[in-house]
Amino acid sequence: MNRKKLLATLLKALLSILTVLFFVWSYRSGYYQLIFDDPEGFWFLFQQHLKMVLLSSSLAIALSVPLGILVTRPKFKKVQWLIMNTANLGQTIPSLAILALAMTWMGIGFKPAVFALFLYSLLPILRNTVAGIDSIKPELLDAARGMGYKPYQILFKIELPNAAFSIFAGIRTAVVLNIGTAALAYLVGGGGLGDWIFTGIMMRDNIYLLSGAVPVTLLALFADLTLRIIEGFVISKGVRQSVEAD
Amino acid sequence: MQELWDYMINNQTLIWTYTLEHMQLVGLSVVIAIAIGVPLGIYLTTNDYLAETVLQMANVIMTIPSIALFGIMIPILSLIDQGIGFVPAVIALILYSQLPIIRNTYVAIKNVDPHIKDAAKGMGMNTIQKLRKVEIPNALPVIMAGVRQAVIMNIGIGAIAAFIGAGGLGVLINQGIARTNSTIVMAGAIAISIMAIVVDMLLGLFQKKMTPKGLEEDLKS
Amino acid sequence: ACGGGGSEESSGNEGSGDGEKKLVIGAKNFTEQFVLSKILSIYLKENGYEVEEKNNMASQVVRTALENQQVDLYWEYTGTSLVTYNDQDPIADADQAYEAVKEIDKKNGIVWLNPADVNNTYTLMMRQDDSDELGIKTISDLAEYMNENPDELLIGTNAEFATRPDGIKGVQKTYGFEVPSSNLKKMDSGLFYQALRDGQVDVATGFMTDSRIKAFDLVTLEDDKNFFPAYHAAITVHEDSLAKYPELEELLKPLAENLDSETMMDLNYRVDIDEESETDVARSWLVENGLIEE
Amino acid sequence: MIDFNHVTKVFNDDIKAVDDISFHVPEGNIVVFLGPSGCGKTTTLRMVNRLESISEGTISVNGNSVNELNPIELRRNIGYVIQHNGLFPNMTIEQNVMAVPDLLGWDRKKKKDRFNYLMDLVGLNPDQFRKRYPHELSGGQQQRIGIIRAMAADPPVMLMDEPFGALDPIIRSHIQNEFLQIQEEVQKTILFVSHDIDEAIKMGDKVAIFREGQLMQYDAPDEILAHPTNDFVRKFVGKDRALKSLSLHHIQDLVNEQHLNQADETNKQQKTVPIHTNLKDALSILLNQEAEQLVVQSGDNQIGALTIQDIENYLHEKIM
Amino acid sequence: MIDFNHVTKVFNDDIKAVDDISFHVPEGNIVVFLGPSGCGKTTTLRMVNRLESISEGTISVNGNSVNELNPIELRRNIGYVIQHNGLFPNMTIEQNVMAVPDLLGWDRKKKKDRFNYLMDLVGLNPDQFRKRYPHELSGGQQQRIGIIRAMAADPPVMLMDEPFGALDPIIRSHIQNEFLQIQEEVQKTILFVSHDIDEAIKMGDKVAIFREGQLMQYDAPDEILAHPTNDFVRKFVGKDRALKSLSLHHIQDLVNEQHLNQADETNKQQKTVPIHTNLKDALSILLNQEAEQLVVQSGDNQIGALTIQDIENYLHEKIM
Ligand SMILES: Nc1ncnc2c1ncn2[C@@H]1O[C@H](COP(=O)(O)OP(=O)(O)OP(=O)(O)O)[C@@H](O)[C@H]1O
Ligand SMILES: Nc1ncnc2c1ncn2[C@@H]1O[C@H](COP(=O)(O)OP(=O)(O)OP(=O)(O)O)[C@@H](O)[C@H]1O
Ligand SMILES: C[N+](C)(C)CC(=O)O
Ligand SMILES: [Mg+2]
Ligand SMILES: [Mg+2]
Repeated sequence: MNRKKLLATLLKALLSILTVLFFVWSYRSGYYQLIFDDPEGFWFLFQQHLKMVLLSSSLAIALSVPLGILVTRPKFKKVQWLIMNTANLGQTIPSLAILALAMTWMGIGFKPAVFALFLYSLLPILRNTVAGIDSIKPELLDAARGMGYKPYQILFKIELPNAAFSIFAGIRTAVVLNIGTAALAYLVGGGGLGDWIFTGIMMRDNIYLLSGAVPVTLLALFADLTLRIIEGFVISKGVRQSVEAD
Repeated sequence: MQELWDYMINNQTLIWTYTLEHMQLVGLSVVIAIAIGVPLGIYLTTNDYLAETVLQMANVIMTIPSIALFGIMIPILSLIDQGIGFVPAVIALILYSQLPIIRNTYVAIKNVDPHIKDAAKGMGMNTIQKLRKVEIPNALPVIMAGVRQAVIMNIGIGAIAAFIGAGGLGVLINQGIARTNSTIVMAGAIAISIMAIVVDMLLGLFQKKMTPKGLEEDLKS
Repeated sequence: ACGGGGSEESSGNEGSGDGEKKLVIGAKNFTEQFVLSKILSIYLKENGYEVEEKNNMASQVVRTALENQQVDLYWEYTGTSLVTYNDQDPIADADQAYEAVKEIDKKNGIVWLNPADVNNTYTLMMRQDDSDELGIKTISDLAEYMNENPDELLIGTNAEFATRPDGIKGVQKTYGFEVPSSNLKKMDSGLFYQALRDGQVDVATGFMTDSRIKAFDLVTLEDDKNFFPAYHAAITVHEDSLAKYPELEELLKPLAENLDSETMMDLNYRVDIDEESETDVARSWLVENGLIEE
Repeated sequence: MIDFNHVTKVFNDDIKAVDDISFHVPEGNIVVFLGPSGCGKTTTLRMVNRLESISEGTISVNGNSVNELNPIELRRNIGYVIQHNGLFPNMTIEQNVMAVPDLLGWDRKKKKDRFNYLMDLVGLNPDQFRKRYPHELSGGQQQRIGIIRAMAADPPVMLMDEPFGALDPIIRSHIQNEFLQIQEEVQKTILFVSHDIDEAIKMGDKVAIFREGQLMQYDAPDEILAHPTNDFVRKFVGKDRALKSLSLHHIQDLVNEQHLNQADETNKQQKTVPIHTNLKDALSILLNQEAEQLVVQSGDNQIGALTIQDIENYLHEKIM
Repeated sequence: MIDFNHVTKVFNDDIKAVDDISFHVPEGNIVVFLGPSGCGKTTTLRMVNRLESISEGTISVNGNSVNELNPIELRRNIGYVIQHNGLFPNMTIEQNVMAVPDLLGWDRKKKKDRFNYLMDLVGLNPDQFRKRYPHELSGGQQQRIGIIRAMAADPPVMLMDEPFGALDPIIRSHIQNEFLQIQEEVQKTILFVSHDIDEAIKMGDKVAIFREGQLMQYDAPDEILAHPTNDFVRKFVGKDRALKSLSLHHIQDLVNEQHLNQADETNKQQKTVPIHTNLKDALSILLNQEAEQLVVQSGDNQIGALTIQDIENYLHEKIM
């Protein structure tokens, strides 16, 4: 029992040390120098990145959650099959390809990048919304109906709160993916921190590389963490689960 | 559409070469990822503390944007002269595969009905027999689902590996972008998507074949 | 090199008793490089080599791959190596530049084969009407205009040009102007021709032999202070690979001999504008020049 | 209170789940629907609050046909308890219990008082459980919450579909007793589905026995035990129906009907029992060799001695 | 056969799940562990095949302390049936049943014969079920498979933890009977966990009643019903223990002890019953008003008439 705990603690310690070592090494090597040398440049790219992510994610949430709700209504059960399969198929198209296609269609710049990110975020949210609502035990809905809940009350008081965990997981996945994919926006002239990452790769310049890659990674981790914290407030304690497999 | 078709016909060999490169990349990394992730996932079921740590770690890796991970690995792997190309790409894909594979293995084995495990132990199976005859077969559908998820994800991320010189179908997309030629972009996107869909289907069939008949009921639900 | 990624495998054919000759060819990530590497690979294959192609790399990336033998040979430009890899001052004269870089790279274990008369230098481009309207014909004109209207013109470029010493920084220093970072639109190499044509940027980096300059009716600004060095194309080989296949030097000579800027632009045109596949273009050029059989 | 009038339910045009059923449920009664799986108990129940539509016939509550009432209104006035309790996992215990009052727009104070009252009724500490979530409660506790949730807005009618089905026998019997006590107090009209004959006898003022959608017998439990109308019912209630029916009668009932002998003071094999002891227990005690005769006590008076013979006579004359 | 010698089990240094228990299980007996939830029944059972370690004391099987045996060997020689049957969903019925023989490396022919024999034993067609999977069987069928799986390698000892817990009362009683018949034939030594007093009485040669880890009473069922050693046992077996004990005796037993009157031929309220009818059923029939006396039939002979008075006498003289 205690040996197992020890092993876990050791691993945690090792990982923390490695992480610290990485940061010390990269910092000492001056790999973040660019951020200090060109703070405006950094801020400019960072803002671009954030704008892309926020805009595309909010649009995606605003579209896919209602759509998910719609297709789980009994009337649309048949459409649901179609939409979910299309969504699953869409999920196989790599983010890079969506970005490229958006560019050939909309030209270069911010717009195609946001559009591609938006498209790419739709699917996880839609899928999780549908799965979350569908997995609610039918007897709960039966109980609610039997107690005189009106359909919209069932939706807002029973279905959404109980599916919230799943929906939020979808949003988290989408936002995190989004932050990573936004780093590709450089390719189509969309800007963002991908600019420095690609410069770093192309010039084999670790300063550009890490000054771009590390902030993007931290941004993703931070977004994930923030959303988890928000989740803690928004989602009822009664429906939170620990480990989920899908 | 006609243009696209013509392009694909005219460049069959090229597309095929890139496809093979792509499959090599994804295939090798997934095989290695399974070899690491499944035993690790199984081991973790015996140590919950470690499981928590490892799953958290895998979770963190998943949040690292792929191009950033490629980027971070370049200076590190450059220390052994392997900063670009196949090696960093494979390592990144292995890392990304760990979460779905470890998590699904762990959860699947954990979720095997405790009564069944108890019965196996009570009839005198040793740990290995219990794993081989009872736990793994019953966990297989979920483990395979994790592998499938990893493969599909890696096919997508593999496209980005083209930027660190790992080749693959990402080159086609990148060339399409560079030439603002939607035909080439589409050819690349379609080739990757078809690959993902076909691989997904094959893995689905494989999963079905590997699933013990007695579990088919569960699979449907 | 692809399969195992090890440098031994890529260049190492020692001990292969069947006498198979293997080479890994690298290429950068723009059309001309795809065409050139195709020419090289088809030609080598016809001459009995087994060839593996690794393309789509940035300059610095493919160069590093050559240095640590993940790649055996690829087409490079004299100025690029001189200025970017070796931190030398630009040399405008083609022959001098070639001799200089050949000498310097020898120390790096890299051999320059005979150069082609293809000078793919960087340039700055504008739309014809803008150029006329604003009266900008040379980079000096541009510098002057930029100094007067710092926030007006959007400049399209790629990550490389934005960072290389022979890129935008050097231009700014030489000509004495400053582009605010918000006006510098960076994008994938090759996108900027279309971006410029479509008015999404006002000035863009160009590669002189790129066919789209002509096709899109773009104006190249004169490098009146001779900032850009000569960028003559030549095959660079790792010395170990050449030691293994010393015949390469002679074998590959005709390739460079038969190429010039005009031809190169034409080949690029066929790929980028006529949308022929680079394989077809390369093969037909080799056939036309009698370097391979039909 | 509730009237079923030639009620029929056909699913998908061919499955006759309920077949021409008519009966009357008096106010304040518990009527248990009993029968094998698939015989139509649940369907019959769910037609009352219109969770299923009625194919033919009418059901009326308080003289009003349910088909003419607004279904939402109707449901808010009928408590509904389903098997596995169906508590909402996202809501706290208090929110669950107060779900219907919430819909009805009760004010905070009224809701709180009601919650406290109901929790007391089932012996749970309101403050201790108020903020907990269903998954933090044991099965028996969840079941209690399910029941008081249905009672929250004090509906005159309650529908309960195997409310105790998921519980183990000991807890089950405990909750049954508790529920009967509550019912003494609240006097609801209750339709109660069960497939357990013992539960039906214990809980029901009347029992409706179903078979393949048809109503076989509708009677008070002792009537059903004493006079099963047909072989199906006879088999369903079991061989020991006489013993079962004894548990429905008390010594008081027997005393009302027949004269007891004086207690034989010399007999040492005797025991004193109160007059409200039920006859099954009395018989058991007699058989247990704890006594050859039972001295029956009513208040402070000994009113006579009870023997097995007396019980047998009573059973044969009055019950069966 | 199995000896418990001052056995104690402590979990996590402070929960005493089993507290200094000693008793002897004779070969060929069924011993039922009975008691409320959490009293230590399962823990006691699982120490026998070392699924739980023994904190103090010893358990020996056939004179050998289990702690000195290899646990894998030990388990293969002890059949183990758990609640919910624990069939392996990934294996066919045949693979499930032959799991232990498989581990023991039996050859194909021997396994097949054994499978056929065991399936016949529980009245299932071997060929029809061989290739099916557990989920394709009904609950009762699954339970049967669970039992013969434990018997597969013909272990002398079997441990059964609430093997019929999940079944509904009717199927349950059916399988109990079937199992008793099988036991007649195979004569295993069986430890059987139950929390149902009726099941314990029916199945057990002996019953061990537990309370909070302690053994309250260990006796034959009728002894326990007749002479509960303390109030806990008395309460646990219930008020109607006399009625229960009647089910353990047959008219035959009564006839062996006391003389029956001749049947009164003129009485029309009579019914003929076979001599192996148990006394509880006999009493029920009498109480059901189906007859005032029962004519007892043995083979072709009527050997007399049985009345409630006879049963009462027998109960008081011989049982209680
Ligand atoms: N929605 C439905 N569609 C079709 N048939 C149905 C539906 N609901 C119930 N039935 C059928 O109607 C019959 C009666 O079902 P019902 O649920 O009322 O039985 P029950 O007596 O409650 O059984 P149980 O004790 O198993 O709950 C069954 O044959 C059932 O299959
Ligand atoms: N692994 C364990 N760790 C800690 N305590 C345990 C463990 N297993 C059982 N216990 C405790 O030991 C006591 C006896 O448990 P056991 O399972 O033997 O009871 P039981 O009589 O079988 O109950 P039931 O009828 O509910 O199955 C209980 O208090 C239980 O909580
Ligand atoms: C050929 N240029 C100099 C334009 C770019 C290069 O070095 O790749
Ligand atoms: Mg029902
Ligand atoms: Mg137990």
